[in-house]
Amino acid sequence: NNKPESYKIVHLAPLTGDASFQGQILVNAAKMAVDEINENGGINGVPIEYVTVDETSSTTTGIEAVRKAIALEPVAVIGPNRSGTILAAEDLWRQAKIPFITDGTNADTTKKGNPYTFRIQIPSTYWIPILAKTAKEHFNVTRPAVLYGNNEYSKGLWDATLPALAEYGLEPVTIQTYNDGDRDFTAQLLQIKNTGADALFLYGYEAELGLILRQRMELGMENMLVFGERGCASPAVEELAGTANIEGLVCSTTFSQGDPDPKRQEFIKKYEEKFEESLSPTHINHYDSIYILADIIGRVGGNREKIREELSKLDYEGVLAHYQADKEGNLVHTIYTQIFKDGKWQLLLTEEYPVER
Amino acid sequence: MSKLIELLRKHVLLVIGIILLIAPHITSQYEFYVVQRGVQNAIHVVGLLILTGYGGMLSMGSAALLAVGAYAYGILLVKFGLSPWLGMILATALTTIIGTGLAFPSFKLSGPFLVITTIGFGEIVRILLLNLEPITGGAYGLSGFAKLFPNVQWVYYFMVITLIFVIIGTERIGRSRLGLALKAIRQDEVVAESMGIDVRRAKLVAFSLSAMLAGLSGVFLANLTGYMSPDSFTSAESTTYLLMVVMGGMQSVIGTVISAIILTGLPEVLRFLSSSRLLVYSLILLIYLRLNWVKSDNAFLKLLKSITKRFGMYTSSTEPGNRS
Amino acid sequence: MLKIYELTVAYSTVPVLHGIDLEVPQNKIVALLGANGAGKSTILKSISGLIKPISGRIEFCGQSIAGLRPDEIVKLGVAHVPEGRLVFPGLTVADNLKIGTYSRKYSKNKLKANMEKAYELFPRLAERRNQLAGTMSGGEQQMLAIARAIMSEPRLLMLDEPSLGLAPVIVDLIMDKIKEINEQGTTILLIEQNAELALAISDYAYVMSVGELVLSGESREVAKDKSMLDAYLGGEK
Amino acid sequence: MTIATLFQLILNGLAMGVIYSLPALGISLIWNASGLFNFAQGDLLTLGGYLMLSIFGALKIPYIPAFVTVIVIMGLLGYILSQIYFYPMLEQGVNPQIILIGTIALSVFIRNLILVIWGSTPKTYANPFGSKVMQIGKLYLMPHVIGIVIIVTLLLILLQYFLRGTMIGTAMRAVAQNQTASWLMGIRNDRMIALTFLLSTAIAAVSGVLISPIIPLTPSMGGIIAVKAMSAVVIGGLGSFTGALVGGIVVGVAETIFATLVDPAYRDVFTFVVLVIFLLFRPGGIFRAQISEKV
Amino acid sequence: MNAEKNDDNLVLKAECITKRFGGLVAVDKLNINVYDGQICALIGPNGSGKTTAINLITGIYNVDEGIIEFLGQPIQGLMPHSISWMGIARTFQNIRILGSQTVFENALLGKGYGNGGASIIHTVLNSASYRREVVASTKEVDEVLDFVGLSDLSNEKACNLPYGKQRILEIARALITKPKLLLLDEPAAGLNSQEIQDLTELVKKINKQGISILLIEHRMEVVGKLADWVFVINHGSKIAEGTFDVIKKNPVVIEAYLGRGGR
Ligand SMILES: Nc1ncnc2c1ncn2[C@@H]1O[C@H](COP(=O)(O)OP(=O)(O)OP(=O)(O)O)[C@@H](O)[C@H]1O
Ligand SMILES: Nc1ncnc2c1ncn2[C@@H]1O[C@H](COP(=O)(O)OP(=O)(O)OP(=O)(O)O)[C@@H](O)[C@H]1O
Ligand SMILES: [Mg+2]
Ligand SMILES: [Mg+2]
Repeated sequence: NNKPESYKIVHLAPLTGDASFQGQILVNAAKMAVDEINENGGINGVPIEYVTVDETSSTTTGIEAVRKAIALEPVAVIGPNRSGTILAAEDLWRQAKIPFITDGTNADTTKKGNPYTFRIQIPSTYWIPILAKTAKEHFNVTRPAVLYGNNEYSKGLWDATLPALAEYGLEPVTIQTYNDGDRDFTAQLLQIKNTGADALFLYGYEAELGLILRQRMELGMENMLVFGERGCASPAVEELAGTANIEGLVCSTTFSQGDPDPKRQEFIKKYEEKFEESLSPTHINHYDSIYILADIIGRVGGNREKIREELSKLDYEGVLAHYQADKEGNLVHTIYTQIFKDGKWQLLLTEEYPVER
Repeated sequence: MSKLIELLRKHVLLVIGIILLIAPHITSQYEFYVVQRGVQNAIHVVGLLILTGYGGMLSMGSAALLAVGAYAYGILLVKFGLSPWLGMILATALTTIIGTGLAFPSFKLSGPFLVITTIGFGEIVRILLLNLEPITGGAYGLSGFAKLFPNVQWVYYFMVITLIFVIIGTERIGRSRLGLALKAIRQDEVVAESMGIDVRRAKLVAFSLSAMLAGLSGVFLANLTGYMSPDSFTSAESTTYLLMVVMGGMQSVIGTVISAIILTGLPEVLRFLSSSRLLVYSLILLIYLRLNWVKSDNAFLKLLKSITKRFGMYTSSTEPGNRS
Repeated sequence: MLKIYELTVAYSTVPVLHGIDLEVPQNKIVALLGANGAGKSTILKSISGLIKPISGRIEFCGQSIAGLRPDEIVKLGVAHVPEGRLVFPGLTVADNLKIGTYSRKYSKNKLKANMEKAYELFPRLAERRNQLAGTMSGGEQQMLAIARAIMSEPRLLMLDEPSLGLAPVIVDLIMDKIKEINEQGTTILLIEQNAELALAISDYAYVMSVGELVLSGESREVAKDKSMLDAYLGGEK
Repeated sequence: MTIATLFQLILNGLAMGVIYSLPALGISLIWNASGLFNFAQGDLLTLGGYLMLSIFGALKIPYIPAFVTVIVIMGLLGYILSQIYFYPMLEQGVNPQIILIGTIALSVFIRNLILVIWGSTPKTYANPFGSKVMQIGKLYLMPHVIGIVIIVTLLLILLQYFLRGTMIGTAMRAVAQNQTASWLMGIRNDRMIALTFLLSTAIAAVSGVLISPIIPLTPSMGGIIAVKAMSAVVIGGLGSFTGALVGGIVVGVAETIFATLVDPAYRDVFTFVVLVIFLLFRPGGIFRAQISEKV
Repeated sequence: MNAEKNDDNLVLKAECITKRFGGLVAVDKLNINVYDGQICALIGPNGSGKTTAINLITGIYNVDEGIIEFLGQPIQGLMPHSISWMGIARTFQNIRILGSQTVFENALLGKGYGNGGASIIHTVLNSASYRREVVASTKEVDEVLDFVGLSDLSNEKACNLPYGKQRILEIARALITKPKLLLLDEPAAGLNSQEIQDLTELVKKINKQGISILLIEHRMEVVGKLADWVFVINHGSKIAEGTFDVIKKNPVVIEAYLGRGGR
């Protein structure tokens, strides 16, 4: 009888600046879930009021956005998604006592002991052992090479690489780096070619990944497998490299376009129809975030404290994956490994993340 | 009506002071934060006014100086365990020293050359902040330092009082021999030095004053956000600061303060535009520049000028206005 | 050739010329005298289209030119050596001269011939043809400004204080040259602070005072009117 | 390090350097012909690239007609910009600093316009020079490098001839220096400035079209290149077209060698330090711009 | 004013100064001496190096060779502002005033910056000593403006002044620096005869205050009335010197410079 008029969920995402294309995907995914729920009568008859706030691509202005989000007094917040903003706004959340579900990859985000922080993501370093394992066990790789960008994110992945390879008795034959903004990777690729490597572990951002994959083909290295992290599965990489040039690309992702599961294929179809663009397997998990929140709110109502509590002991079968909360507030989920073969992504294996509760 | 304007004019500082002092009580937490950022930006931009408005030296490195102030404060507190107040003083001093160094290229360069040099300086600082990770925290930034006052409002009041001092001081400098020297340098450096103006010294002082205010403002920024990362100090930010000076009329301290506060708030006001926000924002700036409201005899600036007249130190014994 | 009726001009709102009537007959030299700030340069600027008059008519060879753009007026054969010389500091002397013929679209040979004539007039310019105009001395720039105007062989040549900053020998030279050009068929409107000099070479003279014409006539007659001249131009010794 | 590696490095640097040279030429042109330093050149370049993306990449119009269309659209844009924005400001004698800042504001505007229209996902389209690496002895070279070197050199010769050798070019430079005087020479200042902008945005279009198959299009892509191009212009000598080309190559080669041999993280630091050294010890640049101030 | 000519009396001594621009020798082993209380004139054809000589003396350009001494002290190589502080002031051939500043502010410029005066701290705090300094220099500027006859235009924007007054303003600005030697570069150019007369009076009045003057001028009536001693240069070097009456009869000077007896 004292039902609220709506449940307000604020989505903080970078809508302007360099990261805005990711922001758009984040918003699309969440928006899709919200529309579905509202079309089906909302949460127990109460609609979701979905508000986006531009997190921008800079931290200081991002904080302003966070304050704006808090001022809107939502029941829960999706985002922020840039690790910098998450860390910067730490105290604000604690004070505001609003649960928020982010997508940031930095391992530290959930290590601050803030009970309101949740992350629908797996620490980036966890991908690498899986890649190493796939390389060894699936493809019998013997001479891996490594090429990574000189940035925080890629370096983090590189740090996890040596031990992961060592575990499977592999040792890189050469280690090459490049800088963000580099456009010509001939030198690095040729060095790799000269070592006779049979696989390349490649970490970086979309723009460079695309170029490297393309130049790899141009240099006649089509037989070399490339192992990458989920960024490699982004349609942007495919577009930049050209579809023909990403043959043989293997990557671990949070979602696989090649997953034959009908409910996931259904999701992909709906998404691509709605937004008229190919789905990016990264940054779409907020589709499930909304459903998770809707599910919880349906059970406990709009009380933030109760929502937080429910989130901290989450065990939920979503459309995209199966989610379980660990003790740090990571809503960890299934990991997929896929390969681009014969012009399309094909699922190789799925693996559950080991959850510490 | 004109009487009211006259009254406002006479006590403009008081009016601004009162508005700013009651601001925390009439705004929401979020709006208050924007006001705080406005005041903090104003302190910074008034420094830029001395350099760019008075002295005609365009700097696109001001965000980097802000970064130096903020980071120095944070690092001194986090890594060296200094007290906030000592941290503030040392951070400001350090920024002043580094900013003064920027004056040396200005001895030989002007116009676009100086702009490019300062862009370069800004980039260097940003890259260092990103890469000197053990000290600066790299891309993920620095946090966990104490504030000047435990209470945010107190920090704010302290900023407002600082701003008022800065306004009065800058206004006085503008009217002093230093201010005149800088204006002369802007218009004709040869004349300036021929008339006994130590051009290098004046430039050094201008750079160090503006760096000092940038440093101080950086300390306040650190206090406001409690966190900083290199992405907040790009040359795009410097552009915004430069535009604040330009829209304030390039000559008027009060104008600069008002424009700093308005331009800080404008993107927030435009937030409803979502991703086209910055498009509209830059369009407004373009139109403003095109209409040449900056030129000295527009009505708004005339008002500003008459407002600031009362700080004037050097005025001739002949009263203005008694000739036809 | 040039007739001005009731010319009124203002800078923003301050009127500086109040209904000037002036005539420059074909093939004559007309001198325009007057104290500083009387509005002499303003008349020239109105003729060449740099400022738009509020009212009044300016006729050049029977065609009304008030309100035309400067480039249109220049094409009709009006050349204006402005006060302050206004050479192009970053162009070489040769380029400055070349640009003087912009409105004429001369052939290469014609351009070259005119260039040689200019160099002959001021040998200093020939020595310095590749020097940037901005680094020339004050007087050298004045020579360049005059030469640049002559390059286009104008029908009406308007000179605003051509003797300013020139050595006495060069002043003599220029006055001779003005006469010579005039004899070759160019009409001349000359502003000079040095009244004596101007009256000596001109056929007609006008004397201005604060935006109005106060005296006009044949130069010989005007020169005789010592008291009037003294009153308007300041005590001649 | 072998000699071959060093040569390969130099070659890679050269490839990057000619990319900087393209917008550097545009900046030099505007500087020569209107006295403005255009901070928006990089973003105009980006815009050219995106237009090509839409016309060639999406509408599938053949390469050459698409290229021409982009040049025409961009030239028109330059014309409009000069007519409604820059010429009126120049004519009113607005403080040059304000106009300089105007170009900075314009750059912000274009960047956000692109963001709103095309989004920020990196985009690209096929490289017309083909993408088969060429091997010369032990060295590898992308074919587009040769293409761009040829086009840049052609542009340079054309601009050099146009600005120094023709009456219109001289007139353009004259307008940049004194508008009253140029009116008195019978020059239409408004047209000259429009022509200047038209040409420089057309050059931006050429740069954008040539660069965007190599460097993925993002809204801020041109801005990053422009900072390097500006450094190149200054190192080469502001106002000198040859300087723009050589400056671009110097920057490209120097930073590539530094990044590989020393530390890639500090590559841009190195570039700017080189710039400052140049500015302090040879402010005129390699092809020393003549300094015309006389007291 | 006639001064004794001995080395104690020497205000400015330029010995063998040379300045080259590329291949061009603008000033060529030039010697100039100005004695205390003198008005000297420097004349010569256009482009003979007069302005360049002044630029050398005031430190705008550095001499390539030669010595410049002011009151017995070498000044070559010093920065222009130091030379100004030592007591050499100048005006410019092309008027250079700050158009958007008032007449008063333009004159005040002559107070310089960095040569003593209140510190920033005093300025910002508006201390008593700073206020005293302001009052004193305001008075000083007002006095000089009064002296040159510009006091009623003191609050006018300098660009609104008529040409002749702008020239006077440049002189006022130079006077505020309290010079011992004043260098005037064509002060009469563009003035009408009335204004020239006023200017001549003003220069005499300045000279009477004990300020030596070096004057460049193409108007011979001015040189004739003012100069105690005239240097004639051509192609950067001196071709004659002496009193004007002697100089104007010198055939070399007539040939190179004066033409038809130089009105
Ligand atoms: N751009 C301007 N803006 C406002 N007033 C101006 C402008 N130019 C000239 N004036 C005013 O117009 C009047 C006439 O000026 P003009 O230059 O025509 O005089 P002039 O007779 O040529 O004097 P001079 O002998 O000094 O050259 C003067 O009072 C001057 O102050
Ligand atoms: N910066 C410079 N670069 C090249 N040449 C210069 C420079 N300054 C002066 N000159 C040349 O040096 C010579 C002397 O110039 P200066 O200005 O001293 O002449 P001036 O005697 O003052 O002449 P005027 O009477 O015409 O003013 C001139 O031929 C001039 O072209
Ligand atoms: Mg005049
Ligand atoms: Mg001279």
